[in-house]
Amino acid sequence: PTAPARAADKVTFGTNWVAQAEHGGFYQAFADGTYAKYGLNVTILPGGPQANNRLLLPVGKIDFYMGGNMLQAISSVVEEIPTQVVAAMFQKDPQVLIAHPDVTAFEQLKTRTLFISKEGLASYYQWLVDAYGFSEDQVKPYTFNAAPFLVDKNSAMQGYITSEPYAVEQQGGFKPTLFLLADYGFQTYATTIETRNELVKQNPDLVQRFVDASIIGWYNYLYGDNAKANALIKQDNPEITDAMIAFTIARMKEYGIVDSGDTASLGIGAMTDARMKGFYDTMVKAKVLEPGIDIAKSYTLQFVNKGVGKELAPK
Amino acid sequence: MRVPGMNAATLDLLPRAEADGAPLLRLSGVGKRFANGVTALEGLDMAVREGEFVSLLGPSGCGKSTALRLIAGLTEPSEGRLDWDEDETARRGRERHSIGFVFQDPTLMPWASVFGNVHLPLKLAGVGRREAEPAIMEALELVGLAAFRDAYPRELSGGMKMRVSIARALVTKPRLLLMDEPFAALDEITRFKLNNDLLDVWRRLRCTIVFVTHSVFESVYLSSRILVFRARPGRVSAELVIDPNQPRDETFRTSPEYAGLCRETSLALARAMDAP
Amino acid sequence: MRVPGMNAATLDLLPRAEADGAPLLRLSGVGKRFANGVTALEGLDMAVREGEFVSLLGPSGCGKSTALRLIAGLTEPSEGRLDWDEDETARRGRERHSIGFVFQDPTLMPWASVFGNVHLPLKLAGVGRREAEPAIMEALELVGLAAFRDAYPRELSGGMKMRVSIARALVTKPRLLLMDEPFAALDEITRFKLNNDLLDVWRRLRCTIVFVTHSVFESVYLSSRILVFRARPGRVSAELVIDPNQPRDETFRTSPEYAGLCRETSLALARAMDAP
Amino acid sequence: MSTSPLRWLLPFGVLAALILAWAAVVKLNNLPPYVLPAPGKVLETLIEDRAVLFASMLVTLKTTVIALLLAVAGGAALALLFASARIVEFSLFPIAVILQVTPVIAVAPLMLIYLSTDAAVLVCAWIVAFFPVLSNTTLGLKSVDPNLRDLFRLSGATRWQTLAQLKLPTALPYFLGGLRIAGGLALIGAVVGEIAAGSAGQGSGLAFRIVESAYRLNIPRLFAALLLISLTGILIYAGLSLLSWLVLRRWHESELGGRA
Amino acid sequence: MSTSPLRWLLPFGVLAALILAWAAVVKLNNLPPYVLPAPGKVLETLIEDRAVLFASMLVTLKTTVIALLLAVAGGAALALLFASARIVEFSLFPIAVILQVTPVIAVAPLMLIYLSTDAAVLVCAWIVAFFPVLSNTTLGLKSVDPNLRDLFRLSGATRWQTLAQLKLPTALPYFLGGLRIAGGLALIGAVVGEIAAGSAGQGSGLAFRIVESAYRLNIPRLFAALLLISLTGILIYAGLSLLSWLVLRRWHESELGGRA
Ligand SMILES: Nc1ncnc2c1ncn2[C@@H]1O[C@H](COP(=O)(O)OP(=O)(O)OP(=O)(O)O)[C@@H](O)[C@H]1O
Ligand SMILES: Nc1ncnc2c1ncn2[C@@H]1O[C@H](COP(=O)(O)OP(=O)(O)OP(=O)(O)O)[C@@H](O)[C@H]1O
Ligand SMILES: [Mg+2]
Ligand SMILES: [Mg+2]
Repeated sequence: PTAPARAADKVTFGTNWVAQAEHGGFYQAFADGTYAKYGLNVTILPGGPQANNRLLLPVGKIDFYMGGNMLQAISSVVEEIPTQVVAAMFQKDPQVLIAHPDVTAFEQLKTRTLFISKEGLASYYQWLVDAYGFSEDQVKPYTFNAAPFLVDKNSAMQGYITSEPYAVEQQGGFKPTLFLLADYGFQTYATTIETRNELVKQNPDLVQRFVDASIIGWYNYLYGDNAKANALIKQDNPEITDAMIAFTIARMKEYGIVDSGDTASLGIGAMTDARMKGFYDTMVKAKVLEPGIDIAKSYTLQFVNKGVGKELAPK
Repeated sequence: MRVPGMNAATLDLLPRAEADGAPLLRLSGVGKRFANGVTALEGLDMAVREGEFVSLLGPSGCGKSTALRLIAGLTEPSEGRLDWDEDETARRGRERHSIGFVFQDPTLMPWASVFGNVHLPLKLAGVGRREAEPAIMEALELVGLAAFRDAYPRELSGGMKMRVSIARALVTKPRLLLMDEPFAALDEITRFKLNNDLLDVWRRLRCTIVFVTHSVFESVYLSSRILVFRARPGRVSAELVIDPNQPRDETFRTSPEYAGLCRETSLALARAMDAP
Repeated sequence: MRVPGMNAATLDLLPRAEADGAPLLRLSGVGKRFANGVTALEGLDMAVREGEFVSLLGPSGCGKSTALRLIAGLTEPSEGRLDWDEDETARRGRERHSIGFVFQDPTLMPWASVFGNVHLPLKLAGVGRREAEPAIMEALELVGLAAFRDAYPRELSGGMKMRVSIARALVTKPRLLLMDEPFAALDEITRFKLNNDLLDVWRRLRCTIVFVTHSVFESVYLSSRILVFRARPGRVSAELVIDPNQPRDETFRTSPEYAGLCRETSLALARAMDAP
Repeated sequence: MSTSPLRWLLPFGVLAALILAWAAVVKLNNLPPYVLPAPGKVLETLIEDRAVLFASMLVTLKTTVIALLLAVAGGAALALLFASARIVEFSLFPIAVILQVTPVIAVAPLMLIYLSTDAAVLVCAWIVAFFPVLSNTTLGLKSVDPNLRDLFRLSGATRWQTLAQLKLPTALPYFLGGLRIAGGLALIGAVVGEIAAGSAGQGSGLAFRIVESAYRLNIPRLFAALLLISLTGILIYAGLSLLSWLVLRRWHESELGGRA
Repeated sequence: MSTSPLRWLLPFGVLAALILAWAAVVKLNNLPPYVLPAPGKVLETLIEDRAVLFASMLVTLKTTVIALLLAVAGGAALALLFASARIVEFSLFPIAVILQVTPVIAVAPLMLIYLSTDAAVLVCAWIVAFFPVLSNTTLGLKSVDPNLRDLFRLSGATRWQTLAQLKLPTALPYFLGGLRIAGGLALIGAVVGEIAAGSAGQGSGLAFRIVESAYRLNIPRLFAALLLISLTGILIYAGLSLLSWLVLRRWHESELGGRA
């Protein structure tokens, strides 16, 4: 497309955690000038240990927010918060249960101590209770530190498949057994792009440009030259190492976190009504969500499923 | 010039006729009951006239300090009233430091030096350190503590602390001096000297002094009038008047009149002790 | 029985011959310098004999309280030595309460009632409230404060606080009583009464008393020996001995011997004031 | 203490004014509930969810009270130890300071390895609350009237007697001051401890309700939980102030007010 | 203050003993570094990552110092306000208590809506630190010697003079005690504030290093950060104690030690 004549639109994108490879696509679009090409002057605002940036979206301090999974998006409908999901970068939630190598079957986890965060307990764990008969009694708090899990051989813990297993492998010196919840029926999208309803209505073009550029960023991050993006990530978060980044990217590819299923036909960012409904029904059954919520308000398919950037994927 | 002219009279329980001028302040039927039920004063009638040196004498715990605090306005009577001369009230509005108070305890600020403690009332009136220094040093000189100007209260002996307190009360040259046993902790020689110094101050400043003491001798030597309080609940049980023009010096102290007055006062005190 | 037998002597600067028994304690060449450089005592030589009533007299700030604190072991001499009789040291090991101390300030515990304050030394010796009550009430009776047993220190007058402090020192019937101006805040009549009561206690208990006072009269009336201190740096500048068998009563107080002794003491004090 | 009704009404008046101001701010700026819910809405939520919230409050309150008791015991005991000799104080105070400044959130996982969840929460709350008691009591124990100390020495008081009958009463006003600070801190400590190391799900304290409400963006409920915490804090403070008044009213200036 | 070298050596001795014990525990139980790293390893990490860690420490220290200064100003100012009249104290103290017990972690996201990140962190640290100053200063202001108060009244002292020259000096030992408590709390407050509201990534404080290290299981580095926090805490405490000694040594019992 021809370069737009007008000045680039200033937008702020808030992530939900410190800079890491899980945000790679966005950094890629920033680093390689894709956002600029789409007439956007993007500021990436990394989140902190607490999901702080969330409330900044409805009050207009940021324009786009990297949502965790669909549960929170649906909660927004319940709480009448005027935001919605406009794209889903992860087809699978990277949420994983990490167990010691002696565990081979998902069912075995029911007898283990599980380190689960409070947020996890309020969300997917309720589904585990309902669908697999897990119990709250076996839970101990997960504080984003794997040491208790490593010490207690009879335990498992939550994590992101792209992150925690790395630390466990490095420090524990063993390859843990991983159970990706998505593969066991927790079929939410993750790492979504959320924005205000008002923006969707008044400036759909801006939203479209941001979504498209981000999707292209993700294709390039996964399949192209991601050196500049990684440098940027490391600059924002000096703690991160090349090995960690490599680990994350490998896991995202291996498990098809970003690019799998519907993306083959619809492109990265894909969402479908069917999957949304299926997820909602499961959550209602698990009593994580109440019945009767108009989930259609929580997302829109207006900006995705257009196959943008598909040509960047390896054949 | 020695004048024997002494004009003493014991007017038991009778307030003295007020021929010689309106009183500076007058307590009428004053009573003071504390929260714990103790009645310190009951039916106290007394007046203080301008330029007088009045001593209060009475058994321990009879309410002398309480009476002094009432006069100073530090506590309110539970009964009766306290009236000030109108001129005085007006003047009070204009001047600060109209009252100097020597508490029964030294009541020094532990965080300030001797100099700082004596400076306090002047400082509160806005007189700076430099400006106040001559007056402060004069007061310290008077009580013999000039050498200790930089010492802190905890480094002083009991009598020295009390002397700082006296210096502090004198430094502002107040028009009314209320002193609660100021010399009790002092040796006799220092005490005699300070007695004379106080009389000197009284005469020079023409101020009014209300003075609590336990020493009959001191009260006779110093005062122009002595009020003897009876035991709790306190009130005036006897009054003695001494000619204020009588020069006070060693000759007076050894005179038979002095001895007679002392005996009389002692007797009044003894009678006050077992008043009903 | 009135005996004129009085055995007064002014032995300026000379320690008295010790014919009548080994001293209970002896200070030899004692000096005390404080951290701020003030020398309170210098070359103090004095002894206290068993069963004596010694008064210390001297100008304000000359080191009397410091000497008392040295004797009590509350502070260490910077120079010289303090020796106790060997028997006494042994006895001290067995008994508690061998020393009763009346501080110059009342030094009461603000959180305890009058009863509780007087109870303290007994309580520290393990005597319970019930058991100690008769002794406590006797001591309070003595100082005339039985009616105030449940009052708190802040509810007392200055003299009353001091009397509580005296009762506390007496309640254990100590063998050595150190008193720092105990009666300074009391009216003369209460003071006379307590003087007599103290003498009574002294005779009954056969205890030793070291007594700081500013009253020449009081020192002469009470003591068997008077030590006059000179001004800072303090040391003994005069010693007066009074026959302990002389009965102390109103007749003694009005006797010419008494007047003579007082005059002599006053003179010694005056000389001590401007000692070099 | 004056018994004028004003004395008791005014604090409520001020609180009421504050709540009205809050309501006005919400109304005038047309703030949505997820930014700042109106007080009415918070109250509504509180009443609606009372079963869950009060149950959680009891859990947190229990932790707070136990932590406070332990903080009092620990802080006072350490203060006594420190008071025994200047050198002990000097040697051990750095360790107490280290304990005080250790961020509970950082060490919670370590505690979870060796302690049960409840114990870990308690330790967190304790760490936060003990220091004011320790520090103030130490200060109090050192502020003994030197004359009274001499008196005790002369009366042949044992170390223990001097402690119990002289140093402790002297330290009492300071200790009670420290206690009033520790009361609130024990409560925050309990909440932080719950966040850092606490169990979640059913039967858990207010912290979980807060995290859960935040996760679900149910801000009115978050405020209802905060309201309960504030109420608990005020109750604890009022209780400790009353205790202080009962203990000191007969003798300490701070509770006597001006003399008549 | 005794100048014996023991006085200065012993605390270090105790700390050394503690570190040795720590090393022994690690060695004997063969603890892996992710549970409890050996002190040597922590030191190694500290030296290795000094650039990052010290930069972070400076950030945290800056927040702490500013928060402490604001806590002192705010706490003391409130205390003065409260001291002006019993009724003011009674009306406003509940609000101060509410502030004290509000869990910073819960309200930080709300603060971020209206405040910049740095300001939000500061407010968090301030909230945690101001209460001890307020509470202790209030107690001190109320502990004035009644006789001295009378003296000031008689001397016609204005409200302001009584405050500046009587109440403040009386409150000083209490205030300094509160300050010593607040020093450590400001540090924890800064850390908690950073966790709750802080920016992450470059140029951020020690809290972020801790969270990030924990997440990455780089526990030696976490301990190195904790060590720096402890050191900072001890330094702050020592500084405040020194201040206290300098100010009070000439007259207050607590800094005089026993009299000779
Ligand atoms: N704050 C108080 N609360 C209760 N009672 C008090 C208070 N202050 C004084 N009293 C009582 O009032 C009485 C008179 O006290 P006051 O101090 O006036 O006596 P005083 O004549 O000065 O005695 P002294 O010569 O011993 O100083 C005493 O019995 C005392 O117990
Ligand atoms: N803690 C101290 N630090 C420094 N100097 C002190 C200390 N205590 C006392 N002094 C000084 O020692 C000297 C003697 O004090 P001491 O209290 O023994 O006097 P005293 O004879 O009892 O006087 P008074 O009759 O006034 O009570 C005084 O000059 C005093 O300034
Ligand atoms: Mg009095
Ligand atoms: Mg003395």
